Amino acid sequence: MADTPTIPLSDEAALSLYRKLLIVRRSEEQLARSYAAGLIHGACHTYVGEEAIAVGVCAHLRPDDAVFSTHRGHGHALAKGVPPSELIAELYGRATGCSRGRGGSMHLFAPEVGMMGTSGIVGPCILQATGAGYSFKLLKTDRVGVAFFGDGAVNNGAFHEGVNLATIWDLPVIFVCENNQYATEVPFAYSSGNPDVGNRGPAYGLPSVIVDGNDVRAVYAAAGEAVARARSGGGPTLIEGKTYRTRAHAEGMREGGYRTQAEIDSWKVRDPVLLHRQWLLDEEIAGESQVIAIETEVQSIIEAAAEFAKNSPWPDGMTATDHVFSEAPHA
Amino acid sequence: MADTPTIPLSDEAALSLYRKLLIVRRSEEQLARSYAAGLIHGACHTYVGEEAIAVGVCAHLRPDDAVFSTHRGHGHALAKGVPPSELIAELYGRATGCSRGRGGSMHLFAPEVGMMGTSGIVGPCILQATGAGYSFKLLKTDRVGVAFFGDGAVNNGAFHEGVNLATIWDLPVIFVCENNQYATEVPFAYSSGNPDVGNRGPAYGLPSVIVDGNDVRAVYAAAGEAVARARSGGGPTLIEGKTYRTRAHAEGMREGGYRTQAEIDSWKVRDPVLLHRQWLLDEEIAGESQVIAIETEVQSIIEAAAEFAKNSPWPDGMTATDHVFSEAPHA
Amino acid sequence: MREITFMEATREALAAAMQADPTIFVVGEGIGVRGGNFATTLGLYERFGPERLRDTPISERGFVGMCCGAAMTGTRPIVDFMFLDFILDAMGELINQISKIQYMSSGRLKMPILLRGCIGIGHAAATHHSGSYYPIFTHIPGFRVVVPSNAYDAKGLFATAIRSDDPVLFLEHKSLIFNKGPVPEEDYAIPFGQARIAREGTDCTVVAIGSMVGKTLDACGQLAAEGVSIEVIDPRTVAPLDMETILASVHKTGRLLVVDETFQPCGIGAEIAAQVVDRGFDDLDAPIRRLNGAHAPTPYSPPLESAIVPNLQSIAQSIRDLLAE
Amino acid sequence: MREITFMEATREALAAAMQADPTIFVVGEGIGVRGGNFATTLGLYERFGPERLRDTPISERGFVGMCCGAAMTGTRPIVDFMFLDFILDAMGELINQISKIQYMSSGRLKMPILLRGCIGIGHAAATHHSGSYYPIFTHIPGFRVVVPSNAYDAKGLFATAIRSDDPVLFLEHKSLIFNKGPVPEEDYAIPFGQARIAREGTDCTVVAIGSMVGKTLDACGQLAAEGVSIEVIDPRTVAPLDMETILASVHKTGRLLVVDETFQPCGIGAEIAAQVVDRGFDDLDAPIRRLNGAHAPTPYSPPLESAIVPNLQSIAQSIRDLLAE
Ligand SMILES: Cc1ncc(C[n+]2csc(CCOP(=O)(O)OP(=O)(O)O)c2C)c(N)n1
Ligand SMILES: Cc1ncc(C[n+]2csc(CCOP(=O)(O)OP(=O)(O)O)c2C)c(N)n1
Ligand SMILES: [Mg+2]
Ligand SMILES: [Mg+2]
Repeated sequence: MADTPTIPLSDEAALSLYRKLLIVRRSEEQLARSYAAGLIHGACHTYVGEEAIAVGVCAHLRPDDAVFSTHRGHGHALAKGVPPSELIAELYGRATGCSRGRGGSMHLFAPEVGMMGTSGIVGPCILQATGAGYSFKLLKTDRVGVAFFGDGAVNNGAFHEGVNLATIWDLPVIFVCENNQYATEVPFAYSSGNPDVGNRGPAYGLPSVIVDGNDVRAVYAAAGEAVARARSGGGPTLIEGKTYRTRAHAEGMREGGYRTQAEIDSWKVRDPVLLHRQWLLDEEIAGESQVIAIETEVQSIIEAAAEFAKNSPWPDGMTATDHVFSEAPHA
Repeated sequence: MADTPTIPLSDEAALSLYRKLLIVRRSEEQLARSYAAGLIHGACHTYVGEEAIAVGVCAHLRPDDAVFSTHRGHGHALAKGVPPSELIAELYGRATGCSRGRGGSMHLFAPEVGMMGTSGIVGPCILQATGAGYSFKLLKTDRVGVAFFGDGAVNNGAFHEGVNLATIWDLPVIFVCENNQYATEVPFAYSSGNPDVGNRGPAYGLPSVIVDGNDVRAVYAAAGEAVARARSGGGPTLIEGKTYRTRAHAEGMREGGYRTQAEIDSWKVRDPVLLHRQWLLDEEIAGESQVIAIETEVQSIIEAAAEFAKNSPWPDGMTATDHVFSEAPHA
Repeated sequence: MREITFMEATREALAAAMQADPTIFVVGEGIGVRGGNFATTLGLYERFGPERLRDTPISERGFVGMCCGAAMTGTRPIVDFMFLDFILDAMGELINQISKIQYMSSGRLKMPILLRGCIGIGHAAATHHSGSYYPIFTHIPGFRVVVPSNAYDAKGLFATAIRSDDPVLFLEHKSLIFNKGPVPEEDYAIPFGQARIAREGTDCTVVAIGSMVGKTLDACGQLAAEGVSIEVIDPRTVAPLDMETILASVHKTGRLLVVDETFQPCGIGAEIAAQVVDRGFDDLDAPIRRLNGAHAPTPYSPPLESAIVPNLQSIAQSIRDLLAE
Repeated sequence: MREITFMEATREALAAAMQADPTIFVVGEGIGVRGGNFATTLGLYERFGPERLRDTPISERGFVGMCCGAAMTGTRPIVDFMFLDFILDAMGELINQISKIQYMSSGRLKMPILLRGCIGIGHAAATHHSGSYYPIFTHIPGFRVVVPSNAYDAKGLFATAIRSDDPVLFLEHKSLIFNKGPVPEEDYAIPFGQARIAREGTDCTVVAIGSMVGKTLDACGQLAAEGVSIEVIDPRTVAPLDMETILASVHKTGRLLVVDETFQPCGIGAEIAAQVVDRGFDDLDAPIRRLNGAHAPTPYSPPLESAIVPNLQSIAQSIRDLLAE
């Protein structure tokens, strides 16, 4: 893996990363329990094991930056500022969900915090983030667009076309590939003739980097550089975070024998939340009690969020066809 | 440009290349005159200046190898063995054309000689050649699939997906990019963040090479290696031929100021037909009279072909909807 | 007769065809070792190996275009889309290439490609996993489009599909694929373009597509108690469409309703209505009605999702309304 | 009034809008310096520069998806496809994203994107440069679909299109774009969903789409000599479709023919016929007829090409046949 760039990380920021990591982790654990309890109606793709990437990248983003994501988008939404209550309510199908119940796990919209949407189709987020970059450049702002996508998207034409467009037009876009090594059960090593993503910059003419996606500080550093470059007119960056999902592709799915328990266990040892916790303690950024205080706080936020979701109203079937258009045709 | 691989070229083969180059050149010149005379009804994209690529590659192909091409496909069809008479008749819209008048310049089909089709849409030929490779591998033959495409196709998702699929499955496919530096009027240097194509092999994991596309021997050598590799189970190759089209994008089109006369002239000096002719003479592979004999022979072939086309019958309007399906629905 | 599921029925037909013809291969995501997200290929990898059950990257356009080239060169590809929604990234290859190659080559090339995928609204799959899109493939020339409603038909239509030299879309509704029904063990083929009269009746003709056949039959059961006799027609293939059977039924009943889950404008119901008001005008005793899913994307939440799909109640009510005309 | 071409009329509307609103930009191949293959943007690069007239690589899916993201984030993209055929590589972005974003975001995001391209059969353009495909976008929820028949309408409809916060397809038939007609210099907007009665008549209603309007009017001129009075309706937009005007006309004439160049099955004529046999059943004195282009790819050679498109003779004959019913 490439050198970790050095970007200063204050103690406060380091703690805030931990809090965000926990928000994502505890939300996912809650959703997994809710799924098992039958409270979630469709699919549920958790982000457990990959939290450092969303958290490390979004730490550099403002609410007016635009994030686009994919089917595994809970972590991106939370890291970008969607309250856990709205995420959980969405998966419960409630009117208070971030997509008002229209979306579920794969269609999370919260434009008010710059979460511009997740997609059940692999690929489009790469293009849409490029488009946000186009807007932000044309509007002469320093906002940036960010696409999060899996290794599976890399073999898709959307990757090729989007990365090229952003590069030739110098757009403020960060392409973040979360290489968890599998697209459902198909290994990246099988589906791509090139095992890396972050080495593809030269093929397109943009900076690219490979980072340890389970090390939130490494992600934070790489993303900090990329976001700074994009904000200052330096164009796009491609970041590959090597990581692993430690739960099933989607809740309720059989593992199917495509990966070994030993492989899963080896990655659990490198759990991004525990790694960062240990680092905070080792470096004496925080003491045990301070860390526990964060954990307790987050625990109660998630419990309240789940409670909120459960008590939220269902959407009204009469509204099912609202908002197909923004205007009546004769307007 | 990379080293020219060394593949033996017999005198006979060298002369045959010249004859083929001339067949393509004279056919194109005939078509340009026919266009001006109003005998061609739709578009007409000539290959003048790029002949060495089709000729150098197809010299290694058998009739049962499969070629797929694009809107600028006359040269590929001729080099693969479509008689000039059938090409010209096709552009004249006659029933004797290789596509029976259904196709015109952009839709040339002659499966009997392995010309599996040209396409008015940029991109698909890359995927279809990959599919031919899939068939040939599954059927355990040593046949190969070849895609010819322009630099414009390289920024398209079809390139990315097709090259990757052929690579991961080790398919017998040759991807031949004819980089004439423009997609209509949009320069490749503008539309791609990476000015080369033949350096992209490592991004995908297949061998790739850049050759002088105006030097038929260089193309012949590179293609010979690639075809041999493919036939023997060694998988695909990406070849970029640097070249230039010296006529307009399509007959009748204004140049539009996107390229200078000086640039065009500089490439005319490197005319692939003249370069090869000079080499034959310089190396004393043939004398002037032998070369002129070939030129005279080709000239009469093309004249006869144009005559044949002009005297050919029109297709019958009653057949306009035949062959949408291979079978009646109740079959 | 033994009962097996719709999906088992197609798998039986697929396995038999692959056994008989070594040029058939399947591509798709997770159709190899895993046996398909919907078990479409379960157990076949072990029998036929990785070249014939080929896991793919997420390159829908790429592998559809690849299969086009394969079909032109002597093999018989099957594309397993998992969810049909993913076909949209390959529309250029389908509409500009696959549907046109036979025509453009004046019949010198064949296009034996089978494209299959799970369709339809249900299970809170939301808008990227609920599409059907068969009216589009009916509109475009060059496709055969199969929408089976039960396990028996699925096996017989699959057998025809896999032998066809034309491109075929074989579409499997998510609410049907795990339904069981009687299916013979031996091989049989149901021709395209032959509707099935799912219920005979005299007061009104209802044409129902795919998943709507069962719901319509249920509604008719309810209406029978009200003394109403409905004829239910299951076209089985929407391209070709067996208009003769529909016209004959309307000739008898004088009334027509078309029930289809997919969008109404320029849909299958529109086509059927247009043909009946042309060729069966004198037989009509009442307006032709259509009952469709809402003209909107598919929402996730159950109360929203169920609000946009025809159900037993709305079908029964539409029939009552039509009979009152 | 001065006469300008259809294309000049849209360019006038485009230039005025770009002048007034700096968030509008155009992407496409050769729409910068060159001013567009069909002169759609001629002269605008000089006025508005490369960021607002952006030449693209041949990445249709890429730049359509990019424009989706742009439309969500404060700008108003226009995609100039040159030939509409190239849109097919972007169908996933259109059908799964662009048409659904407003809905999925519960109206919190807008989708002000205008997609334009040259359509239609003619000039021996052959099968990859002759597509129209508007029935597909009419079928799918979330699109406005504009098919102008003349220069005046083109300018006014373009003005509405460019102000719309919904995705709009603006489709320009290759046989119309260089036709001249009277066009006011000032800005004006024609609302979507308002048909134009192109000719008044009493014996029969003919709805004609796009390029078929002129041919139908010519046919009616010929038929007038036979003493036949035809009402010709130009819907101008096929989504939304102004059914009220069509129904009112059929109420008067009792007869309906729909003439459309695009494919018949599940096409615009099917939709109109289905709505009329539902809502205007009692007004109908005869079967509803459709006259369409052949259900086949578009061949190149002139005698083949002309055989597959409705023309003055076939339109006139269809009207005579319908009047004889
Ligand atoms: C275009 C498309 N094809 C197929 C799918 C089905 N699908 C959903 S998730 C997935 C795997 C995605 O893998 P990756 O991009 O690596 O993301 P991960 O799930 O590993 O986070 C697939 C194939 C899809 N959603 N979209
Ligand atoms: C998908 C698609 N988009 C646009 C076009 C229009 N078009 C025809 S040729 C061409 C340029 C092609 O450039 P290149 O691939 O470099 O081939 P060249 O013409 O230079 O041989 C374009 C844009 C097309 N045919 N297909
Ligand atoms: Mg993955
Ligand atoms: Mg070029």
